[in-house]
Amino acid sequence: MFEKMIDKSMAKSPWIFHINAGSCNGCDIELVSVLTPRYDAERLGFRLTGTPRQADIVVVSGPVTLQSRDRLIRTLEQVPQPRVVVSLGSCPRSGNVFKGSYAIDGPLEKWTHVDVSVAGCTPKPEAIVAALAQATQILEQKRKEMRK
Amino acid sequence: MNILLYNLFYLLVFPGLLFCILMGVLLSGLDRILVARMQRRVGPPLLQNWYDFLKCMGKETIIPRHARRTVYLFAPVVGFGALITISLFLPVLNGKAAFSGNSDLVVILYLLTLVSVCGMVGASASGSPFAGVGLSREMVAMISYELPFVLVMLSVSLKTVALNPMGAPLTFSLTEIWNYQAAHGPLICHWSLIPAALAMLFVIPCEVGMHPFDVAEAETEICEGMLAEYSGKPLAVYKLTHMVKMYVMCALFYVLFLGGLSTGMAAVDVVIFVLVCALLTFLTMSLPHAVCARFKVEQVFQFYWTWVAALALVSLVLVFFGL
Amino acid sequence: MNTFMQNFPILAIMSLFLGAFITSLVARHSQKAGNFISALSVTLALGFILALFKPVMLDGQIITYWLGGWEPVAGWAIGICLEVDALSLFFGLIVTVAVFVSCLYSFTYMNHDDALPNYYTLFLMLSGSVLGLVLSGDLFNVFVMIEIMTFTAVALTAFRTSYEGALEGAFKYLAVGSLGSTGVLVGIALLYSQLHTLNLAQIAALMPVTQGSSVVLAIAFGFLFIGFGTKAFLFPFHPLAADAHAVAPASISLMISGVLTKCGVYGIIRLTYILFQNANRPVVSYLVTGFGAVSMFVCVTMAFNQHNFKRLLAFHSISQVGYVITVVGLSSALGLGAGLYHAMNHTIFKGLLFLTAGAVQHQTGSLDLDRLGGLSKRMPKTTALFLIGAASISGLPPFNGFASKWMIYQATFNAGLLHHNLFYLAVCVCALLTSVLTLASFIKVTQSVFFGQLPKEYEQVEEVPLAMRLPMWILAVLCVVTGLFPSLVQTYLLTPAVSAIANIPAYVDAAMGAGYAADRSVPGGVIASLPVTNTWTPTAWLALLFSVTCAVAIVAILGSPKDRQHEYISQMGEEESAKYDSFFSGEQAVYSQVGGSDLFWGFKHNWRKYFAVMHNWHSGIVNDYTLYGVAAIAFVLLVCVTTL
Amino acid sequence: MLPYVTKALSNLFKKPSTEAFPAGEPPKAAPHYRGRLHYDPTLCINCGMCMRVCAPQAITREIVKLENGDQQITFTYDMTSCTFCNTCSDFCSKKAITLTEDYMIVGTKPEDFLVSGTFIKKAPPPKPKLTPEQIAEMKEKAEAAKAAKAAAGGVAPAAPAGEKPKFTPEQIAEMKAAAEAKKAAAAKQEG
Repeated sequence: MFEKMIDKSMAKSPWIFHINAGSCNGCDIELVSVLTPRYDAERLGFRLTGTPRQADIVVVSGPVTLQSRDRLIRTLEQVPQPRVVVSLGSCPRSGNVFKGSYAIDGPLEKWTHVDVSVAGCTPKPEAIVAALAQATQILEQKRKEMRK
Repeated sequence: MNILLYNLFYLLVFPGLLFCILMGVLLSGLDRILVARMQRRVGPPLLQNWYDFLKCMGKETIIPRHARRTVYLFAPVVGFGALITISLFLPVLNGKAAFSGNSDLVVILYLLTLVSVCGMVGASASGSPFAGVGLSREMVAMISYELPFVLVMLSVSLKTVALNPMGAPLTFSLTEIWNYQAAHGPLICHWSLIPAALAMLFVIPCEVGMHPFDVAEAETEICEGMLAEYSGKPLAVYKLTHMVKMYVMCALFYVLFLGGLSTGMAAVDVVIFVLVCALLTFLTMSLPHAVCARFKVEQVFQFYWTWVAALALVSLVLVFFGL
Repeated sequence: MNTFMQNFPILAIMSLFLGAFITSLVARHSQKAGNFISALSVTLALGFILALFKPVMLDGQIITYWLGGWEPVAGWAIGICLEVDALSLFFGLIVTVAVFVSCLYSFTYMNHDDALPNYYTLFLMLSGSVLGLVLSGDLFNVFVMIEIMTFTAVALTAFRTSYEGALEGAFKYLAVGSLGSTGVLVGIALLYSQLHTLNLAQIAALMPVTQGSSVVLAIAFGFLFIGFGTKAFLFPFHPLAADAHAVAPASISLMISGVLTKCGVYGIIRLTYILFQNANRPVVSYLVTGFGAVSMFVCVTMAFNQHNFKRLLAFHSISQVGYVITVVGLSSALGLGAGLYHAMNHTIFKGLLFLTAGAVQHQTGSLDLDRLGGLSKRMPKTTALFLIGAASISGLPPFNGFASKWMIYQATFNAGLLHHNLFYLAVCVCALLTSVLTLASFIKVTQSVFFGQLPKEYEQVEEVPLAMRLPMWILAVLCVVTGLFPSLVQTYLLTPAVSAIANIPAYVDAAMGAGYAADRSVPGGVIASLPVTNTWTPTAWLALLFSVTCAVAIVAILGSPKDRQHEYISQMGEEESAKYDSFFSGEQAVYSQVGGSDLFWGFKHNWRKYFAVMHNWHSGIVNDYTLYGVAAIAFVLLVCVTTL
Repeated sequence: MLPYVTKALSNLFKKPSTEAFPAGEPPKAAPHYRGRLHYDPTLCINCGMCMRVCAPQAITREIVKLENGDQQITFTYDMTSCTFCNTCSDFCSKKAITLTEDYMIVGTKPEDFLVSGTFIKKAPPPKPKLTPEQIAEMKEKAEAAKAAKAAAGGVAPAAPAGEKPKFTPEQIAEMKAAAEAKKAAAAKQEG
């Protein structure tokens, strides 16, 4: 019963850790605006944490630059299971306008499995909320798989 | 046998473990909703913190390379145990505490310290540099609120003892304080203690580590500070400790300044108690959270050692001169 | 009276002194034999003192021994006397236990040093002199013992001459310490000129307590007070202790902080409660309490600034002695009980802490808080011991520091209440604050020495051998036991000691013959006698704490089914995965090392002016320190002459 | 401090200003919002201009030759690569590309982010085959036309390839005069 309760609350309290892998700050600002009164992701239980150890959902923004690559990989490894990786904006999936630059070592798919993506440059907060909501479903599923 | 059962009941149900957790979850949920409403948000569901706790229980617990396993895992648990023990000393219902002695206040003071110290030792054992910064801030915050807290404590004891002289041995007893209030009305109605009550209201959020004073757990500056390396079950216990601490501090204020009230019906008393706790949560935690930005650690220290300590000192001096 | 028992005090002292001489003869040829002799003599001393426990503590006897059988004739005591009442025995117990532990520890701890025969000789002489001091019934003997104690302590401080500052520390101790010794000598001379006797009991009997005292006696009191205060390293003398502790071997630091300072405390109690019987006069009370409170607070703030493990402990040592002196000055049974209790606890936990510091130094060769770190990985048992000691000194329940500190708060609060005095209330606040500050600086040590990250150079450090851990465990167990059963301590140690202080006629009669006190109408005592009730009972809620902790532990750790636990708690295995690195914003683990010795800048920033003053004040120049000492003597004399 | 407190307290009794989104339909985007791209293959003429102007190179074109000679042309627009700058739409002469107001571009697979359209470019109708007589006839006709032209123009017959045309001295003098006049006019303008 306890385990079932945990399963259910997995989707109800997803904590987000945000990694900026060389983003232009546009997506980062939109992610913060998700927590503002207008969009209020906290009513779904979202919370921004400051450390990967407490995160359930890792949100990555930015094309993966050479400078940030190692740090990104290291930080992603430090997130406990079950975890979901969300790519925010166009950059992490493709490199966007930075595609082909010598300073880019993307896309994010090369380094980790991306569960949910939200495209846009930058995405609208509603789209981010929708993506995060989708991520919570995946989180719950992963937890159930982990239990089996 | 009966005594054992009673003790187990005290320990596990009321006013111990279950009641504490229930109140902690409710109050912290209420706090989050109230803050959200003051910011014109909808806010999370009332049981959000309970979900958080459960979720953390289900996560993987990573023990970092630099951590000392035993201390890392057991420090939060010991801290939580100490917190539950405090609740057993609080005579929240009819002046009867599950366990009472002649030194309640000092014991409570030190148990609260123990709770914080367990957090700090755990953070220290996790080996993270952020945790190191966090624990240093927590310690400075503790030094900050300790002075006003001690002054409040002394003025309350002085007030309750001063009017029945030669009852001296029971100076720091909460039961005594309750009985005094039952006879003379709640202490908050005595004007000489109003500054102390105000000071205590300021002490509560810092003791709990609520928003404007949560220098130790600043998410954005120092990556959750003391909890930087914590994940999974120990983190869940820390979160639970945080919730229960809100309840314990509210209940402590209730006992110190609003005690002695009793309608004779236990159920009504409990309802009144819960309502008072909710009000205190709103006043001391939600309102500053919604209104203030986080202080710097020097500012916290300055604020508590000047304004709040001055308030408490005024009370102490007034009480000392028999007012 | 049991005549056989009467020989035990002198046997205890002589076993130590004889041991010293035999060791110096034997150890030149065989160090093992020397060690054996030292161990034998400290064990014998401990045995003799323990044997006195029953008659003195339980039956309330006072044992006197006249050297050479020179008993008092016609009401005048000329011979040298040992007089063991419960107070003396209380301190005797503290001393012998500390000596025993220190000696055990030395065997392994000192094995890298040369000139060991000298070490054990000096060590045993130090022990013997301290024991002689607390058991002595004769004021001049007290002075002789103080001198032996000071000089052996100085020699032992400088024992490791290779350390930077060893000779300097020893020289400071010698110079300023002799100021205190001189004070005692002058005080004794003045006292002798007035009362024509050196026997403690007779002085107590002849002291004109009720009919106003002379100026000379007031000056004598002032000199004696400051002399004993120097031995306890009270406020203006505290830099000495810091310098001495930082360079002395850890076993000697234990002796200096646990035993030598207790001599000062013992002297002040004897002085104010029995010899001059003026502890209940407000001036003396303010003087003693004031000095105690200032030492308590100044030293704890000074400890914030230290970067050396043992220097930090040294400042705390004086801070804790400040607690003891503070409550001793309250002249109440509760205060005295609290003071004695804390004195005992201080020896136990501070001894433990010094020994752990010594263990760290022994294994790593460093005491620098900036360089050490993460030793809990390599020395887990020492860490556990240190945590017990740190929790005790910070007054965390359920260890012994809490029990005695609780009594201290109670005593100061009650004093403020009964005398309706704001000063005592301020002292109470000060004591509570000091406790928090103590905690803060031990958090700092915990973080910067034992937790945090292990520097590369200490990766091969090993745990100290069992022979060094055993003495530490003895003290750690004492920490827990005296904390868990304060009522037993109360009944068997504190109450007898306090009632011995409260009953001066008995003390006088034991030495001078029955009826001597009554003839000279010696007053009963400065404090209302007994009992020192009002202990707190920790066992009940300790059981609660324990059960709650167990319950939560079960929920937390075993909440998930057992067979899948490894999936939930993951610990580093063989693989070098970044998963188990500290999170440092994604940087590599090697960059995440942060020094911890300056942890509390938030606090220190606000107090920067105070710390600047203190920094200038502790100049490290022996002339300055002597000047402070002289100023303190002048101040005390002024107070004594004008008001007593 | 006080204004903040009063504001917070008054907010307590107001309705939250949060939109209901995850519960109901997503709200409409602002006018002229540039969201998911819409491509209408029926309008496209395969000019490739959009590909040329796309900075992040989000557009790919795939041309498959069918058996009947037609080309099946597929334009694929990758939304995870797009910066939504609207340049492709601006440059599209046939207005085949428009950026819609649909901003909900969320998915778990790469396919969720692709917008593509396919059209078939018809090959031109096959030319009829000529008989040798017809060719000869056409040649004759062309030559006849040339001759007629030369006779009408009175111009010297075209010089053989590779040689410069020869001008008469009068023609050269005329051209020189014209060039000088041009120069003088330019100098006047500058002056």
